[in-house]
Amino acid sequence: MKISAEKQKEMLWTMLLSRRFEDELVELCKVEGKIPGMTILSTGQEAVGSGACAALEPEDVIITNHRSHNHLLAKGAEPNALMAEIYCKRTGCNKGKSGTLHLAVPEVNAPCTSTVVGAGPPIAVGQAFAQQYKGEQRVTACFFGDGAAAEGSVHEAMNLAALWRLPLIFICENNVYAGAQRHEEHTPVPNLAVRAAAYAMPGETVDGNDVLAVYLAVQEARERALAGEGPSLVECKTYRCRGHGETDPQHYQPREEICSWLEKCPIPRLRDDLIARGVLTAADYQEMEGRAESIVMEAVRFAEESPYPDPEEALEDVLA
Amino acid sequence: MKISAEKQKEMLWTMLLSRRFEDELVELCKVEGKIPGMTILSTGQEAVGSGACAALEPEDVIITNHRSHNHLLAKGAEPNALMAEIYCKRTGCNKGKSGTLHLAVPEVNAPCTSTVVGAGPPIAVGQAFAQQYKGEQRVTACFFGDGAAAEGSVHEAMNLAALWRLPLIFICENNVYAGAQRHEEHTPVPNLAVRAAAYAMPGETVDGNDVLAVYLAVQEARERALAGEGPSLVECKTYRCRGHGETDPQHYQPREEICSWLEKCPIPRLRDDLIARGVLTAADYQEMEGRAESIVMEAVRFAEESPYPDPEEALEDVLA
Amino acid sequence: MQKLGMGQAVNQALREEMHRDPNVFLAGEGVGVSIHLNPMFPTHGLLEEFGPGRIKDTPVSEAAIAGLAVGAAEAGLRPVVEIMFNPFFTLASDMIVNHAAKLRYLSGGKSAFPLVVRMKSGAGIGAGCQHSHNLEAWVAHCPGLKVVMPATSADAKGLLKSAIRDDNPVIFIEHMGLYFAPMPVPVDEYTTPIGQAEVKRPGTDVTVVTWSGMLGVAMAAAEKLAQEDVQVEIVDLRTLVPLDKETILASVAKTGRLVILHEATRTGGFGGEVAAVVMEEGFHHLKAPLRRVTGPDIPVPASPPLERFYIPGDEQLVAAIKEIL
Amino acid sequence: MQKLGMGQAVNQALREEMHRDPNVFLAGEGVGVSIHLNPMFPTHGLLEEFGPGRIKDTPVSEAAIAGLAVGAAEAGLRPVVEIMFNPFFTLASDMIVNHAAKLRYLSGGKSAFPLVVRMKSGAGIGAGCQHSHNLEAWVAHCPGLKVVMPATSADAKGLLKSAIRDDNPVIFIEHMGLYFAPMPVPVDEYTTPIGQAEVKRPGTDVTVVTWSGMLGVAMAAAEKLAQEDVQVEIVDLRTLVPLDKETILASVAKTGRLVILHEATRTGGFGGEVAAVVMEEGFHHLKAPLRRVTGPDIPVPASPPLERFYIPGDEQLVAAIKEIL
Ligand SMILES: Cc1ncc(C[n+]2csc(CCOP(=O)(O)OP(=O)(O)O)c2C)c(N)n1
Ligand SMILES: Cc1ncc(C[n+]2csc(CCOP(=O)(O)OP(=O)(O)O)c2C)c(N)n1
Ligand SMILES: [Mg+2]
Ligand SMILES: [Mg+2]
Repeated sequence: MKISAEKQKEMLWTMLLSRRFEDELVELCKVEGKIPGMTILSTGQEAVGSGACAALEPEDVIITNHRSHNHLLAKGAEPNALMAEIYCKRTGCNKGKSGTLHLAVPEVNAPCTSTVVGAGPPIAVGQAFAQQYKGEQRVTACFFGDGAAAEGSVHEAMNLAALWRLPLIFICENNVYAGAQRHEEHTPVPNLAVRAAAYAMPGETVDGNDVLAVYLAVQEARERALAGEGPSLVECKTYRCRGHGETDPQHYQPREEICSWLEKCPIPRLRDDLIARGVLTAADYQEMEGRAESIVMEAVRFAEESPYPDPEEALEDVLA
Repeated sequence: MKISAEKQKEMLWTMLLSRRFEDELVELCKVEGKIPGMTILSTGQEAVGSGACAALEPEDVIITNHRSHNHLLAKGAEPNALMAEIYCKRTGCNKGKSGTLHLAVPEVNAPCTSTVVGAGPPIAVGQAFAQQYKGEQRVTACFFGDGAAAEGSVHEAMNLAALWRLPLIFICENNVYAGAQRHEEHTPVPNLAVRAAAYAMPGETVDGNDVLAVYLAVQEARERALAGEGPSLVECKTYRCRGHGETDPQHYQPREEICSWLEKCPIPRLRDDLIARGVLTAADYQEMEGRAESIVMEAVRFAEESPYPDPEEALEDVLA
Repeated sequence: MQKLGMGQAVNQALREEMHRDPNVFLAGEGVGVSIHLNPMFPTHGLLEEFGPGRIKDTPVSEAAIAGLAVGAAEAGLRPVVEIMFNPFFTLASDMIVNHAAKLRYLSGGKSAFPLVVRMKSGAGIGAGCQHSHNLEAWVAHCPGLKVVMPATSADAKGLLKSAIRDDNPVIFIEHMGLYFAPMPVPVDEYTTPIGQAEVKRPGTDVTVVTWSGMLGVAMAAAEKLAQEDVQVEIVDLRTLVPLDKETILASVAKTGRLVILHEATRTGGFGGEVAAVVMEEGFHHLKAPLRRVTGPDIPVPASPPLERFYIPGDEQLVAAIKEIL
Repeated sequence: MQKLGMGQAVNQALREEMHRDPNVFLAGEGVGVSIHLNPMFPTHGLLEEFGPGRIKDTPVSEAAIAGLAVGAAEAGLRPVVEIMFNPFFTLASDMIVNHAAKLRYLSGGKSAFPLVVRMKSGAGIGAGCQHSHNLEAWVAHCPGLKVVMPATSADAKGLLKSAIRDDNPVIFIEHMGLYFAPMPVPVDEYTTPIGQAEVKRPGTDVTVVTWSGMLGVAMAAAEKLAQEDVQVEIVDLRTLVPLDKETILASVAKTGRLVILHEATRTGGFGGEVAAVVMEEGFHHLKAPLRRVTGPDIPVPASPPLERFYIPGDEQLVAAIKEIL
């Protein structure tokens, strides 16, 4: 295993933080009017964002989508500002303009999030192009869903990135569902990684609940990108354990399917592995849980106590 | 060879007619103001439309693009009405509303032509869906260029057609150029037929200057479609012997390249083959040439003598 | 009279037209199996009733969905396709604007494209500007399209039935806020003609021209002003294209004053068209300047106080009316 | 003064700005190697001068081209991308409207998107409605975008330079008919501010508000009317967003009469916005009804007599002016 103990603990930590953060949102969403808009969570999929972001450096860029909380926390976004934005408060990272759906955290090089399905990849092309144009040693990683793979924009982006050998990593988070439609209702192709061949780029399908596998695949793709060998496609097979959003009753998701995937949860999986390998103790883990708890509670407190923006602030920030 | 003599002669004939028709357009375009708009020709590529349409039945539908004359003539479009439309006369098949670029000939099941690159495939999906929905025994064939393959709409159409197993044949006419850009400036993939695997459909690259090869590939795809096995992708490798349009000086196309492809011209190739195989005599061919000549001359006469539409006719045909 | 939300009214129209005409089919993202298990939503229960052959769930591919409609319509079917939220119309816009709207003309009148594109519009859901962005002005600026934007459940049902029977492409825009507001809908079969505005409240002092979700705001303002003895006449356009100029001009001829109310952003909104028509053909009736009450020129923000600020309210309308009385 | 067609003026602006700022790059279909070997075209010779690292020929992928601009702009570059013809803007419209225009707002002002989208517009080339379709009204209806539509070569050069230096997304629409009309352009370095209309001809009797290719039509009509002692004032908007209301209103205050002239189709065209602004803020100056002279509500037809019928001409403008004198 070429992954340092530190890195492995970092991944466990960001998964745990993300889960605790979103579990809190599950509860908050039950309170009428507390969390505006559509709250969309990553529960059970945390290995994707946490594995990928661990393989990236701070200067690397990520472009994410509507299911962004885990990606952003794993990239280092400040939980208070994130939670306050999800609450739509003035102290949120986007002053309440975005809310939960389009969180932008340029401070950690997560500059734009689009909730238009499939819109991330073309924007990521632009980011990666800028990196290439300026001769920088950094890369862009773009998260998108299995549903997004059916959008024309994703095709255009992959073709252009491959053509220009841009330092770009396409990370397809295949969680079986897109809205209420299953993967096989979106495409006849079981593994989306085969699409890579359509652009002469490497494509790999990894176990998206195995954070170390995700890490290794993204790390390799990053090295190729930095070496000027162009983009890669990494498909991470995982599962959407909650509904599309928090108002989705999941009537179309078989109960057994959900249960079987809950058992494959990436957090205990890595935890048990690390404990078994002696990298982590049960006490370490408890400490982590406690830390996540207090960070999330502090974020909630911060968000709760923060003011809403004044109505007229709506007029600000349209133009530079 | 499982292709009847009749079929082979039909293909030679439609290629010849198309060439003669377009050679006349080359000359007409030199007369200022005679042919409005952008005149875009298929010279040297006739094996694609002629081979494909010969494999289709009259009830089958084609959707074509800006480079449509050969496709339409091969599908049986009436030359007088076509020429008159290219002249933008009232007697044209679209009353002068279209001109050369969006010729629509529903009479021969060529109901819409789009000059928006990549727009044909989604429309073809709709046509093929209607055929499936009504339980008809007919198929849709959609012509598009190598450049068009980079459009997102083509990806969406292929994915949907494959998912729903629509009776659709995607015919990619790869003539090396898209505008002034060569194939390798559009995509890193040498053979676009590999894209078929991205949708779990069969894909084949054929010699697009071999009309019999095109015929056979399309015939096979048609049979699959009729059998309910879904769409296919047939890539026909050919070459754009003239400029993108008639005002293009071809400064970026190497002379030797053009010359070498002119030598591979599909018309003499099939002619010589048919004569060698005793299917055709030199006299038969001369007769064909004469017939093409008189049909084209008649079409020009018809177009020349036809009136332009009255200005106010512009207001008609917007709504049903 | 039954009482239905607009989603239910749309649902009835779809149901009735699908029973009437086997060529009608539905396609879109989640029109069959939906994340909403809610009878207030437009396509609820249709999959069970008509089966997957006619209720087509699609991949997330707006261009292909629209292309499906264009091609199938030309081939004789009557597609009703859904673009989930108005901002995603951008992704379908080439197919609709350059194809659905133009291919008949380009064919010299030989082909027809009887299709309906349904989409949801409106702010107020806290989802922000990539879900809430009213773009009716775009489609209203495209010859070859009809544009329908009902404000009541009854109109939605009657107009959608007309849209499905129309031989032209019709853009049918539903305001999400109206899905949950039960309103009376006739029980017997009826259609509502496309291209006719309706005076939803008669008055003598000022004309308010509005459509879609803003009708309620106009009604509330009129109610308030009635208490001050100002009689507001409310013209609900219902159809933006073709525009019923007669009804607008007749009202302005009576009142001499005009306020246009729409939720879309101001600059370049369809209110401009109404203003121009009145200024061209009703100028001599006008006793006062025009007012437009619209969304401000900003993207729709997510935060509740900001979003409320965005959405035009009855107080703004009352103030605007008073300015020109 | 040099005499340049608008394409040449655009070319000079691109060249100068690329020399000035290494972050400026160009991308689009054929912006490097083009099928036109013609110095009258905007990107002629730039590949030779700046090389393929900064002049990027792209695949035929309008969404990716626009996405490239959005992402690169956020990352600190200054992309100038080309969408070949205005109708193909549909294919880029999600990236521009839902992203370039909104992502700054969504970031709470943290990010900026300094990009320029150039596109060709205008009828008169016989190519029909999928190449000729003026959609400036679409982009003018999207908060977060600036919209520039020059009518002269000098304005094109100065405004494009300003657009490239602007920290916001700017839609820059060139009229193809002006590429081949040499017009004077100052030789010394200059920029023209975005957001300022210009009175291109002073007059006292009637105001004509126009932009882009229609300025020539307005000038010709004014010339004719001058012979009948009617003095037409011509306001060339140059920028649709932000709209220079002051210049429009000052002119209408002087003349009391307004005709709006644009090439785009009438219903929902940007003329409506101008009408509404004048009716809101200049009503009391108006002595007569408004007239709009525009393309009719049809797709642009290919046949020359039909296409000429489509394009508004000076005789139509003269007639419209006389109606309200
Ligand atoms: C262009 C567009 N179409 C439709 C939607 C509505 N929508 C939001 S998420 C979603 C499903 C996306 O599925 P996937 O890409 O697999 O991501 P996941 O939600 O599974 O993470 C859809 C259809 C949208 N936001 N954007
Ligand atoms: C959406 C769109 N973008 C750009 C163009 C301009 N254009 C016309 S043809 C063409 C090249 C098409 O190349 P290809 O698909 O290979 O067809 P070919 O011309 O070689 O037959 C381009 C870019 C267009 N018509 N539509
Ligand atoms: Mg998914
Ligand atoms: Mg080609």
